[in-house]
Amino acid sequence: MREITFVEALREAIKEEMKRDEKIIVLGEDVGRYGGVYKVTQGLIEEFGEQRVLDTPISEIAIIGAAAGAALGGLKPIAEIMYMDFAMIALDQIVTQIAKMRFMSGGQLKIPIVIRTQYSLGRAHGSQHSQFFPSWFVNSPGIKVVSPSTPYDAKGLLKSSIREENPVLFIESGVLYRTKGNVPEEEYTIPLGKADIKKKGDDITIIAVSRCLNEAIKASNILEEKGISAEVIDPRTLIPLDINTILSSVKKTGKVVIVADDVKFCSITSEIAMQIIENAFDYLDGPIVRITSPPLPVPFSPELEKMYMVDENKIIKGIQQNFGYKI
Amino acid sequence: MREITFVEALREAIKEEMKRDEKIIVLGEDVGRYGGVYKVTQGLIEEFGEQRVLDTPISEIAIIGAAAGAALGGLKPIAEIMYMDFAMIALDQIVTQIAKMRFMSGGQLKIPIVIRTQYSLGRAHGSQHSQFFPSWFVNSPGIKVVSPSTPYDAKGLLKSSIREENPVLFIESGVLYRTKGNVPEEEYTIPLGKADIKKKGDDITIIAVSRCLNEAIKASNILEEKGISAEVIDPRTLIPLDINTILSSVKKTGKVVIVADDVKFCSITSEIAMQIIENAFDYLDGPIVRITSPPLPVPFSPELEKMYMVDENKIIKGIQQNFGYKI
Amino acid sequence: MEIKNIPLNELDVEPINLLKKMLQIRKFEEKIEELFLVKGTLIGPAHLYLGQEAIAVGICSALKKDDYVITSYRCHGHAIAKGVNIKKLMAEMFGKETGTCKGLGGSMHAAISPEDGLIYATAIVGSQIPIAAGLALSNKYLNRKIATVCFFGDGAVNTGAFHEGMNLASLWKLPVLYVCENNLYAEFTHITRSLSSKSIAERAASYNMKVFIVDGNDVISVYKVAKDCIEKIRNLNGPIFIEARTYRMKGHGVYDQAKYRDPNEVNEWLQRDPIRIFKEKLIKEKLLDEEGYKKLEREVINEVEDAVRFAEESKVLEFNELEKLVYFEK
Amino acid sequence: MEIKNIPLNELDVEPINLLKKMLQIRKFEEKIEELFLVKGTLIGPAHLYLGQEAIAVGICSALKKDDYVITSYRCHGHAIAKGVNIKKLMAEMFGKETGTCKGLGGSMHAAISPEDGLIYATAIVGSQIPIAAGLALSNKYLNRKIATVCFFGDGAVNTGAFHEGMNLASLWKLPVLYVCENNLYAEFTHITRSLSSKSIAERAASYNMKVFIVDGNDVISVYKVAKDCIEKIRNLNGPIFIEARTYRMKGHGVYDQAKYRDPNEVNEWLQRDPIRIFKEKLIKEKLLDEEGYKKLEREVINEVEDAVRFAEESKVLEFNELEKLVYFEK
Ligand SMILES: Cc1ncc(C[n+]2csc(CCOP(=O)(O)OP(=O)(O)O)c2C)c(N)n1
Ligand SMILES: Cc1ncc(C[n+]2csc(CCOP(=O)(O)OP(=O)(O)O)c2C)c(N)n1
Ligand SMILES: [Mg+2]
Ligand SMILES: [Mg+2]
Repeated sequence: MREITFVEALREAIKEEMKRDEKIIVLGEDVGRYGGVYKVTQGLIEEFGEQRVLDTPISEIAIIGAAAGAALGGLKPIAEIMYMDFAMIALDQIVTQIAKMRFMSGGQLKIPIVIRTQYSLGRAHGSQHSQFFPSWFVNSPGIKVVSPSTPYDAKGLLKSSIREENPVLFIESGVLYRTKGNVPEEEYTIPLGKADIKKKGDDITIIAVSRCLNEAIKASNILEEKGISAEVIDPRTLIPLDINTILSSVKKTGKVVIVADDVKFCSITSEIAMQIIENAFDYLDGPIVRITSPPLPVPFSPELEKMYMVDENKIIKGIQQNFGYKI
Repeated sequence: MREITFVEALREAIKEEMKRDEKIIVLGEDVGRYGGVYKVTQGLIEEFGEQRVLDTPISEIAIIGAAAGAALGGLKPIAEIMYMDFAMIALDQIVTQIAKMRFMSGGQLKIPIVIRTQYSLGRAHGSQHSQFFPSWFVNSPGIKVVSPSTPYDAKGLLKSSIREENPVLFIESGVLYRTKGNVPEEEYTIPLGKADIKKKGDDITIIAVSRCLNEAIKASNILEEKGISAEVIDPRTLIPLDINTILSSVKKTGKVVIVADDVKFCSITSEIAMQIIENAFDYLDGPIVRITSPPLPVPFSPELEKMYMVDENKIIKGIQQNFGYKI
Repeated sequence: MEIKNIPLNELDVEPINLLKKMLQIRKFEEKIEELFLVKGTLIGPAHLYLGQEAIAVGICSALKKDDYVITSYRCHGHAIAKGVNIKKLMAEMFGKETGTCKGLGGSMHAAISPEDGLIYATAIVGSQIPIAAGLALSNKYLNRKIATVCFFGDGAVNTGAFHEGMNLASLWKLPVLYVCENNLYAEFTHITRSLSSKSIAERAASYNMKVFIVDGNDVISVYKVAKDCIEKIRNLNGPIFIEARTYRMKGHGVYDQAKYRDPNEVNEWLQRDPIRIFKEKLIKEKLLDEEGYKKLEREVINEVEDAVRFAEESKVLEFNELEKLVYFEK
Repeated sequence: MEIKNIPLNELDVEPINLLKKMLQIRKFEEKIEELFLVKGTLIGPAHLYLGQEAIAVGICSALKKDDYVITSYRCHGHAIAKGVNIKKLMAEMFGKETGTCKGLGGSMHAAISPEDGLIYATAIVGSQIPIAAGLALSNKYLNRKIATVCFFGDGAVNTGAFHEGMNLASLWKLPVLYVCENNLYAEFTHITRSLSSKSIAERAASYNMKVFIVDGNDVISVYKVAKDCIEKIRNLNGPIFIEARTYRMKGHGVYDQAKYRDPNEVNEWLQRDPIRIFKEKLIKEKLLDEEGYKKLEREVINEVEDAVRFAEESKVLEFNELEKLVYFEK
């Protein structure tokens, strides 16, 4: 199968969908003429014109607000928020408006919006350009949350997100943009709400989100050498969360590590862990281990940032807790 | 001891501190001439003047931004965000600026700010005026988070928050404003980071946040009649979280219910639960039960809102899981 | 753009219908006030439109049914003016399943009724302004001759959302009519203590858009300006801004006694009750007599009473229906 | 306010010092560019100040050491102009513990150094604007004759934070000088595609504050306007706004080749290099000769080389020191 980058996969998804459905528009800062700071939207304006690919001022509130209005008016906007950090500027629009519109209108409104964004942890961008906080959005009923880790998933999930009739926050990882992966030429979609078992195993379940999936795979390879067979699961969508796939694995292995880039306190790992406790307590033969970012803002210094981040070694070290011996 | 309302307790705290320290200013929408929509700041402008009590336009970004600047310039601002929902408008300022300033300046900056806000769940305010989302802030290192449930705690904790040299988000519950409680005439403070055991017990630990504390007390009274002795703990501050007080209780009772008004998914209950799991797994003799709001925006209809909310009956019902029989 | 002074009987709308709409709002709001303050039936926040009726009626009478209206929490007037069923509106205040929003929105969101062109009503000050730009974008993109009207108050002008929305609407030449109802107060704060600009109109003009100032207590003036603006808006050629100057007869919310206002200011404005002014004009021009007015009033009062009965008799939605309303399911 | 045309030798500042400061910035930035693009030593985002030197130097030369400066990620120029130690600044680019921010801030926050009056530098466009209002509020409240200068770009003008901050500063008459460095581009977007207003100056004036437009490539013009404004600001009587018109010599960030710009536009502006212009003026007025310039240049280059060495030789902070820097502990 052909290999393409994460960015190319995203771009293909958008292009294919835009061809399929004239109601789709793209808006955001420098998404048009420049093609997006990370080139995800490159070529779109040439192909679909300025009517459908709109460069906005530096106005995150207006980007999301306009997307909301366009959706209420029957369009299907894909809005880009350049860095996840900037989503905070538009949080009223995302959480208090968009996510609640349908409910508080008694089901009258439909808000098909995709908000694409990326977090830059791992690229020496410092405290204000590296934040990853999916837990805030999953804590806000009314919006779905997607966080792919491979080009294949990115394409299939983005296509499904665009076809959704509900708001979707689509979180990309900047450091994954240039990673490559197999993506078929033929059209496909991946439904939201289906976790993926990236690697089969029997001794321990590793659940890893977004960028951390690759770290989990690396860790599982090391474990394999030591005779420990890890099952690696990517939830892929956080809302809806496919807890069943996770539970089946946990019931088999009895051991769990959850890995994600957010700060531990009230992170996505807290919730996944608790759902496991609530539904498979009796199957656990050790405490659930969470590997996350430490309780600090992200330091700029590339060396310190590296120490800050989750990696395979931290995962391995975490797992030792679970096995009770040095691996 | 004399009884005063929650609002009066807050007001006293602000007044006493303003008298003590000229660097304290208060700013927010209608906090001055009108005395605050919920009257917390009533009388301040008369006592301290327009220089120290500032009415702002409807500009949440500017309220927090100006508070940040004033703090950097050596003042100690107390900023009011009228409803917690509106904090989202200023989240960039709260989380990406204020909470990170000290860290990313390498420790050069000091940002003594108190952001007071309240959530109105329980007053038929609908989806956009009832949100409670402490988990977002505890997920953001650099800001402390306080959530008192009694007038006594409100006063003592607010005074400590004002004396803090760090940013503090001080979350009040609107439905508690008119509740009364004992508050001594003499000056006192309550340190941040100390949970309070509101009621001693042996059979089960109930941890309850803000408004839910009262519901937990009611539930514990019902349990008492049935011969079950519940220990009720109010964490009071969420960052720093006094997990030790909680763990000691859990180690004694072996059973835990955590109660809070936020939506369950990645809520404060997820994290408290996980910290218990991580630190006292072996002491638990049943799954931890979480009683929270359901995964819905808040409905306006007063009847539906009542069903939406945590109450003593839901707590009792939840506890049955833990005991495995109908109470 | 000059607004011509057309005689009443040459208007393309029945003056009596304008009066009736205004009366509907007036009586509806007075009933709401009673239900809150006297009967105690209703609870939660409610922001009355008393005194501002000429704006909603003047503007919405220039709209077609499928034109878009987006507004704030102070939305009952816009809903009625745009033609929502009063029973549904009342039921929403009661939180009943027969309400516009099945009782999930309440007063602050009661004006959501897309079948009436009432697209959205928000409780977050200013948040509708960029959303309105997006609605207009959809109309422009789809080449629909639909006008979007966005209502908001003087206080909203100070929000970041206002700024970003206005800039975008102007930059992209979006077909939206922004109507700022300047009632001089944002909650309890007079505009002079919140707005740095000399006027709202001047602030709006700085976004390089056409701006009109209109007497918001004169329904005919409002209607005429609106008519002209809407025509232009339908040609999809950029936003227009109207500052309609008016006054709240009552407090900010239904419980507010509004004692912070200067009694002279209040009295002066009460003299300018938009309904009385218009009624007297119609009587003077012999398009109405006292008896006709009384009859109209009774009619409207009955309508409101019916609505209350309807609301009272309606049921509250089943709680387990709620989970189906969070996400759209195919 | 009229800016008088004082002859160079009657200025209250040494013209040669202005030139030197500009050169320091120029050489610092050229070195940074080299370290990123040629040597590959540095990574992460960096936004060069090349071409805008006259603004930082003109403004900051009118400031005292304890006056406040708050700025954005494009902050190296402001830091140098305000007098930060170049070694510390360079070390910050390298992420070393000897950096202004101990290496935790990096390029985008390197201009945080309160001991030099450099209060804050933010990477979120526009967010410094309301914070600047707060700084000014503290000075006004404490009756300190300290001026606050807030730098930002043309793109920042479209943010909600700009609007809310400007309104508050004007309403409360806060002593802050807002300096918009209009370099015509926000990232890759020309100002005409993002600003609806006729000009930034006009937008600013709508907040009812004094506004000056100045040639941002002429250090003397900038200095003179700044001097007058700062004097006024110290009297604590309300904000002033300067739109300084300039151009980025290079791309938005250090990796950006800036191919989206019209070559004619680029050439035209390169003719107006603020350093060359000023150097020629000084030579013409016989305050400098070619040799003197060469000497100055060498001096500055050596200083920068020293700074690189210092940075290279410095250590990275210990990771376990980080947790102590999140909260202030008594
Ligand atoms: C962003 C935000 N801040 C504060 C509030 C609280 N609040 C509700 S209405 C209001 C005043 C709005 O005044 P204005 O825009 O003039 O509209 P009016 O109520 O006069 O119609 C305020 C401050 C809010 N709902 N949203
Ligand atoms: C709120 C926000 N949105 C987007 C960005 C990404 N971004 C960084 S710099 C920039 C352009 C800013 O342009 P301008 O204000 O003109 O300043 P300049 O870079 O020209 O100095 C953008 C869009 C950001 N940092 N913050
Ligand atoms: Mg108003
Ligand atoms: Mg620029």
